Amino acid sequence: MCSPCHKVAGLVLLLAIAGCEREEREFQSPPPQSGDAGAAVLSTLSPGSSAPQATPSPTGRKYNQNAYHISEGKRWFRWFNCNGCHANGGGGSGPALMDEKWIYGGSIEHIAATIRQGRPNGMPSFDGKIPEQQIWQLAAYVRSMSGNAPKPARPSRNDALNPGPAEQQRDPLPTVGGAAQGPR
Amino acid sequence: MRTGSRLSAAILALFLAGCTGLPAGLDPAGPAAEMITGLFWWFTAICTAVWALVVLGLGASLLRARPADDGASPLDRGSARRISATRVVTALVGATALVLVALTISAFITGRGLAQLRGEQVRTIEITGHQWWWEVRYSDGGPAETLATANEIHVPVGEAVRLSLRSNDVIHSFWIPRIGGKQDLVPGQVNHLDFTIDKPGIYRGQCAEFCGFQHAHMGLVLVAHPRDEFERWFSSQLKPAQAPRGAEARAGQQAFLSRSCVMCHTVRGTPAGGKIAPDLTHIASRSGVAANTLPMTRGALAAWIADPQAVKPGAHMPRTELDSDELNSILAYLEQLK
Amino acid sequence: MNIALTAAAILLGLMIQSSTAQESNSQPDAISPRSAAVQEEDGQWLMAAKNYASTRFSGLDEINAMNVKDLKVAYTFSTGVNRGQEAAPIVAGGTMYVVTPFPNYLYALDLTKPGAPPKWKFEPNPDPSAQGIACCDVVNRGAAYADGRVFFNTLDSQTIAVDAETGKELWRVQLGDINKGETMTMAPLLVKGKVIVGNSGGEYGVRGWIAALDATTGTTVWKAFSTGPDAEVLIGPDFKPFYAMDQGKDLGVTTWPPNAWEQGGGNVWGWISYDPELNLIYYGTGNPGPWNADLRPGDNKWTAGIFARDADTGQARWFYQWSPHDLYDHDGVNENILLNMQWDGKARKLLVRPERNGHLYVMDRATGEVLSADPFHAITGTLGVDLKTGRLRYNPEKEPKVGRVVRDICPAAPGAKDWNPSAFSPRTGLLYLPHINICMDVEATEANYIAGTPYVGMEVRMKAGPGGHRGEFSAWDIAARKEAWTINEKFPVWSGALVTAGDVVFYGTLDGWFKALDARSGELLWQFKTSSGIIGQPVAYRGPDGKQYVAVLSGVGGWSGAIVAGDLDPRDATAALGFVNAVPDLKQATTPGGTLYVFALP
Amino acid sequence: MSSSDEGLRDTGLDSVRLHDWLSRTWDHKRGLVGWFSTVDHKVIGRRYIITALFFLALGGLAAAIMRLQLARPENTIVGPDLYNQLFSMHGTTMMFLFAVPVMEAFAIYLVPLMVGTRAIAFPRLNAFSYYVFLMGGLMMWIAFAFNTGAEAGWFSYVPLAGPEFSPGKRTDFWAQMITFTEVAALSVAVVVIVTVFKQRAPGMTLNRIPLFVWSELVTSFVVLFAMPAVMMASTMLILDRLVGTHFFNPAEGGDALLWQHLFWFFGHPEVYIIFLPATGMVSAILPAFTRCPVFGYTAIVLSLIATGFLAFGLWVHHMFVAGLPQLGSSFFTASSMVIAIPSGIQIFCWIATLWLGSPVYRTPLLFVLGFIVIFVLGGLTGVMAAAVPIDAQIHDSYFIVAHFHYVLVGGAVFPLVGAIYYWYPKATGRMMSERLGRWHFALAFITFNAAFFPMHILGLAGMPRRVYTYPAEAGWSAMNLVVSLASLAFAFSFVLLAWNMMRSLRHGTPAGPNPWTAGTLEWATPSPPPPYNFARIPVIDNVEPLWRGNGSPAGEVSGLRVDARELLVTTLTEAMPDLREPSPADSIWPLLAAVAVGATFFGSIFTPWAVIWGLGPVAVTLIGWFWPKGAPEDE
Repeated sequence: MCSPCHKVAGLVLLLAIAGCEREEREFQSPPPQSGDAGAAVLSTLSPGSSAPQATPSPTGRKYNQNAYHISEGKRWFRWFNCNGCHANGGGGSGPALMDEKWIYGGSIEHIAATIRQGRPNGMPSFDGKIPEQQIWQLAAYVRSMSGNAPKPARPSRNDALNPGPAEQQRDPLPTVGGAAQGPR
Repeated sequence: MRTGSRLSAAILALFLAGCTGLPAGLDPAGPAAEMITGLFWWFTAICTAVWALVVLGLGASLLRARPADDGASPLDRGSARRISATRVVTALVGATALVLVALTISAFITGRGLAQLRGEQVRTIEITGHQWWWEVRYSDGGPAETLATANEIHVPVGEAVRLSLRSNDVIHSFWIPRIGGKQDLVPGQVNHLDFTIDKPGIYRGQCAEFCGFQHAHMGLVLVAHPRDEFERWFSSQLKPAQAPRGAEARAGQQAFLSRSCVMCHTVRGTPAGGKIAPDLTHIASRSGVAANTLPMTRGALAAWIADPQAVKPGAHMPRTELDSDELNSILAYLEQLK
Repeated sequence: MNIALTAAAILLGLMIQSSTAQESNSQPDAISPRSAAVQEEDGQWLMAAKNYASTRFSGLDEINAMNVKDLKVAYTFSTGVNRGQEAAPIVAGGTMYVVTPFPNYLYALDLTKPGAPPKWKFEPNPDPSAQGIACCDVVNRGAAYADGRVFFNTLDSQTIAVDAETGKELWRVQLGDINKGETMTMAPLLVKGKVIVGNSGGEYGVRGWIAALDATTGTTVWKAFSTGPDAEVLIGPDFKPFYAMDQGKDLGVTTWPPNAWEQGGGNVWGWISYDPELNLIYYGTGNPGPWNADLRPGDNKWTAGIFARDADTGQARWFYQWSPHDLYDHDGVNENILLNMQWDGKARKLLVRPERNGHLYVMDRATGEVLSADPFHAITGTLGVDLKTGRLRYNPEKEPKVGRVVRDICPAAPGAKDWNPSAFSPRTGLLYLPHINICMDVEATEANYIAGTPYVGMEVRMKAGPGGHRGEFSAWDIAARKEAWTINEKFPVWSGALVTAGDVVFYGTLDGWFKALDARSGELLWQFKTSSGIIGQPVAYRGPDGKQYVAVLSGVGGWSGAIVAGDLDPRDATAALGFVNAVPDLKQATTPGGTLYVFALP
Repeated sequence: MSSSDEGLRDTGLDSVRLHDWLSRTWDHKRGLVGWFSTVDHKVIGRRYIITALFFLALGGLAAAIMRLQLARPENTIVGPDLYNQLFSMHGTTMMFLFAVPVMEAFAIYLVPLMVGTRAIAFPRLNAFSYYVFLMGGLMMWIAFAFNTGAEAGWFSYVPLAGPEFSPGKRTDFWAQMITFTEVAALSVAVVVIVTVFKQRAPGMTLNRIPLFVWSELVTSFVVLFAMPAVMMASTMLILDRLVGTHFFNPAEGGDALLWQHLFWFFGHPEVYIIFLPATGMVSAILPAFTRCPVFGYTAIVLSLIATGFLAFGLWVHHMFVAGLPQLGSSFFTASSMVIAIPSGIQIFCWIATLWLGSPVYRTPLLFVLGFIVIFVLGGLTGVMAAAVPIDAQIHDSYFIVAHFHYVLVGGAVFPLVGAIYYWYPKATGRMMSERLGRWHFALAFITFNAAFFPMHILGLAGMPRRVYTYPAEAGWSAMNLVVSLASLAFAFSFVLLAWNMMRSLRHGTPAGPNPWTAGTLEWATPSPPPPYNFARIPVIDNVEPLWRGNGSPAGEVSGLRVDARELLVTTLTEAMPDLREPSPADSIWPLLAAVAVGATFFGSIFTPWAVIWGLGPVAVTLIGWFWPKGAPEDE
């Protein structure tokens, strides 16, 4: 076959795989593996000439791509009262999550760590209260709030009071703060 | 009409009873269900008769003796009989219309009868559908007599009950075949279902409108008590949860309050006040767990808590990483929540 | 009758204009805060409300309507904390005490020296985690001074006494648990050797209480909860509420679903007044929790109401509920101004309350009877108060519903007026009211109680009220029961008011203007742009040099300024419980700050 | 009208030269481009039918897996996620990708033949509709293969199908598939209506139109009025999901029941869109096998029209338990009862036809007889469901599953299978195996009833629809096992059909033009029909024109051009020759336009901007489609 055909076929295959990953409904997470947490480095500064390496984890990637996980995260975000402080992303007593600023890092690993460990200025630790899979789902959703998830996987509006454009309609914002990782 | 329907009902009932007993939908437990069942049998009788007549007619027209082919053009075939056929068909159409009118009127009469069953003195119970469980709220009395429970409705026998049905997420449908018809729970509106139960007993039902992954496991139990028994049940349910007795149960309460349980569930009298999942204040007094997917036994409870996603894949209860001591102590605690 | 009264008031006003307020002492039936034990004007500002009657009236008249236009900055002081500055500076002797938002630094500024340099700084080091459970910015509403001691609360629920001279800690007590969401933001009140404090946390399902601590040791003398059994609410035989709706046994339990009172709110985070003659303290209780009223059928006693309690024992004398079964987060914690004046031809001990729901209540403070409840702002959420039963009548069309957005509820959750206190001048008979002209769309939602996390159950989206302006500042003629004048403000007025014997009213705006108005006409006489939005409480004092000073903290924040203080995102209409949507342009108008401004005539 | 003296007319041509000329003019070109360019209604119709049958197989496969899962309580062959997708795909496929298209496909193939014309009206639109349909169906199944299948049922009730509860793109694919199939269906409806109204053979007055054509005509009108409702609904759903509108968000003033109203305003007529052509098939098969014209032609036509109208007055009976006012429900009870009357009239007329004629028991007739037995039962359970109190009990239970399978399988699939046996010789020139056919019928009839009758009882016993499993304690296990076994056997009966069709293509006995000695015009031309359908347009004087003494129509029209595609247009009621009208030549543009439209639809699953981007390609292809070529068809 001609090479454009190969390219098209490759593209279709890629799209298809993306579709599969995006649409999987994974009810039960496999047990956590080493490296799941990724290297959630909080600083971009490291003595010497090289910046600290923030390594993405396969778990983070999986959750970040998956519409179901993100949508479940959106549910937990409401159910576990995250919205009480962070509203629908605009913030309140907690910081806004839909903007580009990340005090404790904006990668999914950072966010998961923040939920798990809490942070000193008011973010409670949910370790032991929220199971690991839900923490990842929450983290994936939080990332989608600033547009940092594949658009087809990002949630649309809820059947509720309309707080503004839904995650799906937001333009992806760069991640500023912490050991920032680009959107992926 | 009455006797006819009774007769056919009896025949069909006998036929059905042969294997499993009467289907729940045809075994009424109250006047509303009785009226529906009566109408059902009446319709069934008429429709069975009509069907039988049509099939007989069909058979007869196929089997009737025919003269040998006279070689005439098919266009002229049977022209001699057409006039009589026209008469017969016209008569049959007329009869059909009459039957339909009769059925329509009887449906209206039953509908009106059902509407008139609504007494003035009714006990209202609020049912809220959730994916995938039923929230049950009694709020007829004063605020302090407001009672929240889940997946199990208790009513006194012989008392008119009105359910206020709403949904918290998607459309569900409330259906307990033996108490009468179903009614949808539609987000954004409040629907009502009225019934009275004549016989004490336990009546099972489940969600009838497709509502997602665990639509199949959204079970519901209705328990009808004699009045005084109901009052006893009600006042015991109003009490806050019992304090844990014994070291294991106390450890269980601690585990309950410090692990995921506390994020969603309420145990009144403790700091656990989660409202997005069933109220567990008196869970041990209920007959099922996981929206009546499993019976209320220690084993079933353990299976459910240890791995909810194995029992109800897609349900919102997550698996919590509990060690066996924690699990056992939580079980011990929950079992005391009578 | 009203005309006669007004005439009398004006006449009296003219009479006392030539003298200072001290002279109204001799007019027992005149409009006067006297009976509520206002000390003679000593030039100090010992408590946030100036006096027990909470008039925020300064008897100083050096700065008056004629010369206020010449007002200049005397000195400024940076608090070092760029969050919402809601506190009133306290002036005692030659020292000014300023308490900042979290981390709740307490500064003593030496007024005897030029530029008022700091004398000492006290750092209470509250738990930083407490910032996460403060619903509406990490504010503090001020300290209180008595007998050489300064008292204040910290965000993580401690009450601390500090030696006023040395800045050394005398005692501190932990009164609440941040893991339940409990914080303290209110300004304490010193009554007969007791520090009276209360907690915050109505958005976290925290059960409200008020406590009296021994001023010398910090031990609790009495503590009264706002919900629960009578014994815990300190309701005893002396309890004689005026209206039938507040009478009964254990209403703090029976007007709630079982156990719901345990997370029922009713926090005491606002103002306390004190009447020495009756020996009663008056304070309001906050909103019931959660906001979603469907989850708490019943009247939800004793939230969103006002208690009169014996100052010594804490025993309740009477109670009146502004908002039985509150629907709109209308905390009942606003200031209670205690006045003695003619009402219906009789001299009465009154309590005047501009309430969040937009009604200005005049009550008999001895009995708890509501004498009038007049709307002072546009209202759609309620239909007035039934004076026979005392009940607020809700507008059924505006009742929040689960799963349905109910639109245009006015006033919105912060009310027509929030905690930011009004001021009353006995010289004009007018009450000076900061307004919030904001309406809201709400949808009640499920509320999940998880201790230490918000427990609200309401999606809220606020917006400008009728007229499109979001704030007003008005003067209300109490005797005539009508508005004297009003001026519109672009942003909600979230600062307190101050009125002086010079017939000048001071207040600040969210975009940072500090304004002086003619107390009689409302004419703008002077204004000064400070470095940040003003949500603090202006005070006036006489300096050691004998001059009159006016001081105010500038530093935007609080609920109204959360968008700036917390750097919130206006794309989300529900940010900061919906307030951000009403002030999406505030980020362009001001930036965070934390500076004390003190003004004087040159 | 083309000028009268141009071109070569058929007047003087002998039949051989006539055939040559007409073949040259009407046949499509060889090769891939020719294959994709053809606008021959028989080719398009054939493709349509095969595609629809392919989707039937897929839908049936989904059903078979579902029944395997339900064979035992708490079975774990498929989980809830896959099960939900399977039953959604099953319902959607059967309704949107099989039943409606196959009924239209028969119209596309047969209507021009039955009314005696050379081509269907707007043949390019017709070809376009097929490609759009094909793309929509393939898109949905390919999406399913990639775990993006519909998951909220064929009815996709909001909020379950709404943005909050159906994350990802699954429901968007479903909703856009609706758009595809509806565009296709609407195109076909227009094509059929115009063909029937303006292209009938001279003499085919309104009361001589074959009943099958009548039924397709009425169906097309129902399509025209019903489909826009669901297109609107699915567009609103996509907007809610993609753009964040609030049509179905009760919180912001939308309404969840609005979806149900719009859906069932289409959804109920949908049943008649499927059922009416099936009755037409019955009315076509019966005379051929009873050797007797259908009894009560006028009554049947009026019944068809009445059904078409009444179909729009029933939708609320799908919502009796949704909490609507009782008075409204009563009205819809009455209308649901009334619609039984026209159906009853048709049944009685058919039985009278059987009575009057002398039945010849060939496979098509067997299926028609089976149809009567099954459909009457399904219709009567429908009457039961029309009563609000009874519906409250049986709604959303397996009783309803039984009911509509009796109606749709009994009422539409049985006649359809009969029709396949009946018209297969016409389309292929060969007979299907009668022996296999009889086996097929016996197996299908028995297993169908064994599979679906117990469902009535399951429903009464409290088994709700759309459950992926059920507890053992419920007491439904034995009957479910019976149902599962029988339905697998029923599925196997279709394997027999497929085998018979494929085998007969090669090995069937040659059929000749009129193997059944039937009376309608499609049998007047060779099997399979030539590209031009009729060498000379027949003139008729009878509803069964081939049953005149000599077995041929009453006359022939002459004077049509043979060197260009030309049709005879007749008057609406009397079918008097009116004008000669050119018919468009083959063109690749319908395919390209369909691709452009399909890409637009597909793109708009992901971004609303696709509608804007898509305008360009769609405009280009439409310009290509309508570009004047200086040929007669341009006029």
